[in-house]
Amino acid sequence: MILLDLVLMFIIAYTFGFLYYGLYRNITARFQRRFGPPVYQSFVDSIKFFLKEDSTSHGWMFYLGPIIMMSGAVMTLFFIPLFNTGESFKGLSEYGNLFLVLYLLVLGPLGNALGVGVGGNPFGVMGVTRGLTRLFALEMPFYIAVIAIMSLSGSADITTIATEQTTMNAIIYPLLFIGALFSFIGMMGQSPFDVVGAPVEVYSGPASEFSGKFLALLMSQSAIFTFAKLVLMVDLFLGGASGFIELITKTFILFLFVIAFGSLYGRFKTPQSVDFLLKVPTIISIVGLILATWSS
Amino acid sequence: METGFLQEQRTLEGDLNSKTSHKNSVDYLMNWFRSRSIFVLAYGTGCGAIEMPPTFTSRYDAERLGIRGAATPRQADVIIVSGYCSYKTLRRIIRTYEQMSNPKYLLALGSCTINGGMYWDSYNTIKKLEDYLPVDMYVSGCMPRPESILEGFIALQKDISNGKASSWQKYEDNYEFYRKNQEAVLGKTVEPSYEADWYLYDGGL
Amino acid sequence: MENKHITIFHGPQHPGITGNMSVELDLIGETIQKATTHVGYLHRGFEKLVERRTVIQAFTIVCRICVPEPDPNEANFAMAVEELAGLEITPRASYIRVMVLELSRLAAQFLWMAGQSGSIGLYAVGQWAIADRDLILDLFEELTGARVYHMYIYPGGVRRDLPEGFLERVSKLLTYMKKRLKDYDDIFINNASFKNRAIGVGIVTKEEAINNGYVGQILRGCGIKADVRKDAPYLIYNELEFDVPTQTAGDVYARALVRRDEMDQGIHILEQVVAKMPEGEVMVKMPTHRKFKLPKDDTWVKVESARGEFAYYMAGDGTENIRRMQVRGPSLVHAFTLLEKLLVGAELSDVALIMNSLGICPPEIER
Amino acid sequence: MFNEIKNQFATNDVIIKRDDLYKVSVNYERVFSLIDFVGDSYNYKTLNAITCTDWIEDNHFAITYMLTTIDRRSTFMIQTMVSRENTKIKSLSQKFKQAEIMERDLAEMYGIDFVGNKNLKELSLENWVHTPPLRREFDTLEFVNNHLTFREGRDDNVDTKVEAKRLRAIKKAEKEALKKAKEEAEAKKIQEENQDGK
Repeated sequence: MILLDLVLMFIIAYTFGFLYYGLYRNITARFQRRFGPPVYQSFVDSIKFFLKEDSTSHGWMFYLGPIIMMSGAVMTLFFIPLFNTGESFKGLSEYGNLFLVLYLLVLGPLGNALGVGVGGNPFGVMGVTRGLTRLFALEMPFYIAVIAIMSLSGSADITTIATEQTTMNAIIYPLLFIGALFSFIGMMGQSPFDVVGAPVEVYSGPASEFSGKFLALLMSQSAIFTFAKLVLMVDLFLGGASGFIELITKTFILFLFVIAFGSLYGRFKTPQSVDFLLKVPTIISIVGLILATWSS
Repeated sequence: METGFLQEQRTLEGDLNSKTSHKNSVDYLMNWFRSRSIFVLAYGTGCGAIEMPPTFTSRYDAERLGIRGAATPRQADVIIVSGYCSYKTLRRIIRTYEQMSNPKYLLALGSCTINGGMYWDSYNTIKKLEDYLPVDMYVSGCMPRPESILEGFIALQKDISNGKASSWQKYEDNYEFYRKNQEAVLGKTVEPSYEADWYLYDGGL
Repeated sequence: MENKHITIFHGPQHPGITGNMSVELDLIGETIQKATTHVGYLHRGFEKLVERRTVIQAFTIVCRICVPEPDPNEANFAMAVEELAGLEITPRASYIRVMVLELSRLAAQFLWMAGQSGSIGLYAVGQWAIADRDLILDLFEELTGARVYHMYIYPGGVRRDLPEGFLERVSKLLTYMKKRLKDYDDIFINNASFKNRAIGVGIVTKEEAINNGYVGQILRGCGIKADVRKDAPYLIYNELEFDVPTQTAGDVYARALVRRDEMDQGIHILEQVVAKMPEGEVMVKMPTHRKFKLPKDDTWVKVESARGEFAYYMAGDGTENIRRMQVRGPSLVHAFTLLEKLLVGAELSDVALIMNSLGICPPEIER
Repeated sequence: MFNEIKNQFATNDVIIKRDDLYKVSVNYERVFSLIDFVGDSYNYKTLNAITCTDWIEDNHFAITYMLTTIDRRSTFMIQTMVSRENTKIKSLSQKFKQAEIMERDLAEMYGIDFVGNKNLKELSLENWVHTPPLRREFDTLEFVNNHLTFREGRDDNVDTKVEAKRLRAIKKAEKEALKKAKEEAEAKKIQEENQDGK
């Protein structure tokens, strides 16, 4: 039974991940005053890359990178329950708690670092260095906010946290939500924190050397990971979802917000974004933490 | 009946869908996916590059046909040789072309790639691109308008979905021929002289 | 230690490079230790080609020297030929030339805006700016028959008269542009993230700018009021009223502000030109329009392009051919002396920002 | 100013080309002191360009330095003639930083050696082994014909004047042939008529 659940979760995440990416491209296109690609375009792109031949080889370590990333994304997805009520689509969430998910969130970038390092592309290595530098700063406000939520709800279980919100955490603890949202924008690779794959600086960053099937794997990975992260944010701050429509609505609204923010701002430099993340959102998160503990 | 912009979009898409011949449905599907997703390498090799920004941005918006830019040769499907090639650029184009993964296509813009164009008596530009690299589609003009670049793309996409665009195969099969021509103008050092061996310093990473 | 250093080629195939050129960067981490510019990827040997062409044959190829903004080349070429051949153009031709030059400057500024905003990842501005530039190209197409290479400013005047109702369409476009530029201010020039990146980056000092022969926005960005249109007026610029915007900081942001103000000034000039456009012939009466014999003499003419002073040296030798034509584009010194200096100590993420702000355009460096 | 220059630098060749452009021709030995002189006394402090013209029939290069005042209102062209063979010129790169790149360009295109310029490597060309391209004796069309292949059907690789003459000759010949044929036909006709008449 659980196997069927997992397969279905994978399919849902895959479909909606790509759908969201397609919508992302379409919405930014409209913002940029143009027609934009069809909604299924991202999916077509990834399939096309699966159909390409691989002519380069940098040893098995190189190929391991995308695979570790993919498994990191899929594992993250499996440990996050899609709905907070009912029995289905819980995945493996009863076997692991929020701590495990937080660990899995960093597994992907680390795995990628291994592969890219072997590839020998200087821009790839630079992208990974940027990514890891930024990762540290991103985690800070996010961890503070998440740990605060955890201690306030008195549980590390995601389902419990999601169910126990009578009013959304985002409304009761707005500062924690804002702090976490800043790092979430970074996690989604949006401006102004999109230093990792900045094309005018480091080509496409870690993905510079990957082609064909491995690039396709990276694309699918990012689609699934995006969906998983959106669900996690909804579970933690927006009261989870009891049905399919609620889930889609909430994740999509969150996604739209991230896009809109990204379209309006230019890119920071790596030190600037680390500085910013360690100052503004971290302080917001800490203040939020203090206020929350004080008021409860 | 749709009018204005949407009508143009439908016409272009209809153009893409028309007349496909294929051996079997797997082949058909593969070619369909390949033709609907075109990643273009961001390398402006000559003056035709000035009409590429309009093609890819708001007004002409090539992305609606699945054509978008890619930053690195590893991820690109199409390299655009936009205009005349000086020897120095030709070296880089050859290097870049060989870095791309199959199947890859080459779109040549402007009359300079076809027969030398304005610079037919210039000592530093080649006159006929197809001697040095296999060309899938030529777009003539000096420089071609964004509309004609889009038309060229659609013709290329049609070729891809019919399985006709196979220049990379041609390049592999006739490598000796191309190499000979390249060496004839560029000398024995066809590839540019720099090597990315920085990571080998002090025993590597 | 050896392995701290990385030498990479930034370009020619790189999205962050302004055109087909490359910068060899010596990096420690992401900080640049040494930068070397490499050009020549676009070398066609124009200066050789014009030697074996007649004046009018050469006229058709000079506009290809600078791709984003071909008209200053045509104007320079025409002015040099007219000076050597002793021609005086009609007032209407003068006005039309100014209009074409200013429109092309405006188009080039939009192209710069797209590049500069793309260099910090503000892609929406780039998309808008290039689409708005296209509206100017539409006007060019109507006037000259071509979008990019116009071949319109003919030695002796302009190639043909304005189409009917053209001036109304120009002023309609100007009204639209004025409205539209406010949007760009909101999302780009006054955007906090652009200020964050641009202020204090790529600073040029006043003394250096004078000594090393920099031109255009680099001079004006550090407080020197230098503009060929004011200093050595050509065509009818001394009859027009306009301002030379300057800033004092000398950094990327100052240059952006100067360019932004220049767009306003350009619109102001165009409005005057549209209002004052005289009637009359557009071409000097010549026995034949296809044969010029240049005397054995030389001259040096310059025009203010969107990126600064654009100058031509031209020498005739008494035949129908040009003996020597030297192109001195604004980027020549900027791409080497200035860029190599500004990049030292900067970070990899600043390369595109600085290059776009200097407006480096490789085809005019190597011709 | 011009009198001063005429006296000090032994030249009579001072021309006012426009009200913002002056040109003076001096001997090679006096060029650099003249550049210093106009820079110090008359504010021509910015080197704008260096250019070279190949006068192959007189067997010399004309090197021209463009100097601009600080307010950029007037330009001074200082021209000097140097020999075409094994040209060696003192570099200005110590005085003007921008001269380095301008001299590098000329060195590549004309094969001139600028003594004192440390950075005279290739600029635009790569692995170029032939005559420096901007020298007059380098014929670009001949080079192209020897090194590159043209697409068939492109026939503008010919001298336009000769080609026009040839085409005109062909046209003329055709016309004459036509005329001749007509005349012959008429003559024949007349002959036939005459014969018929007989």
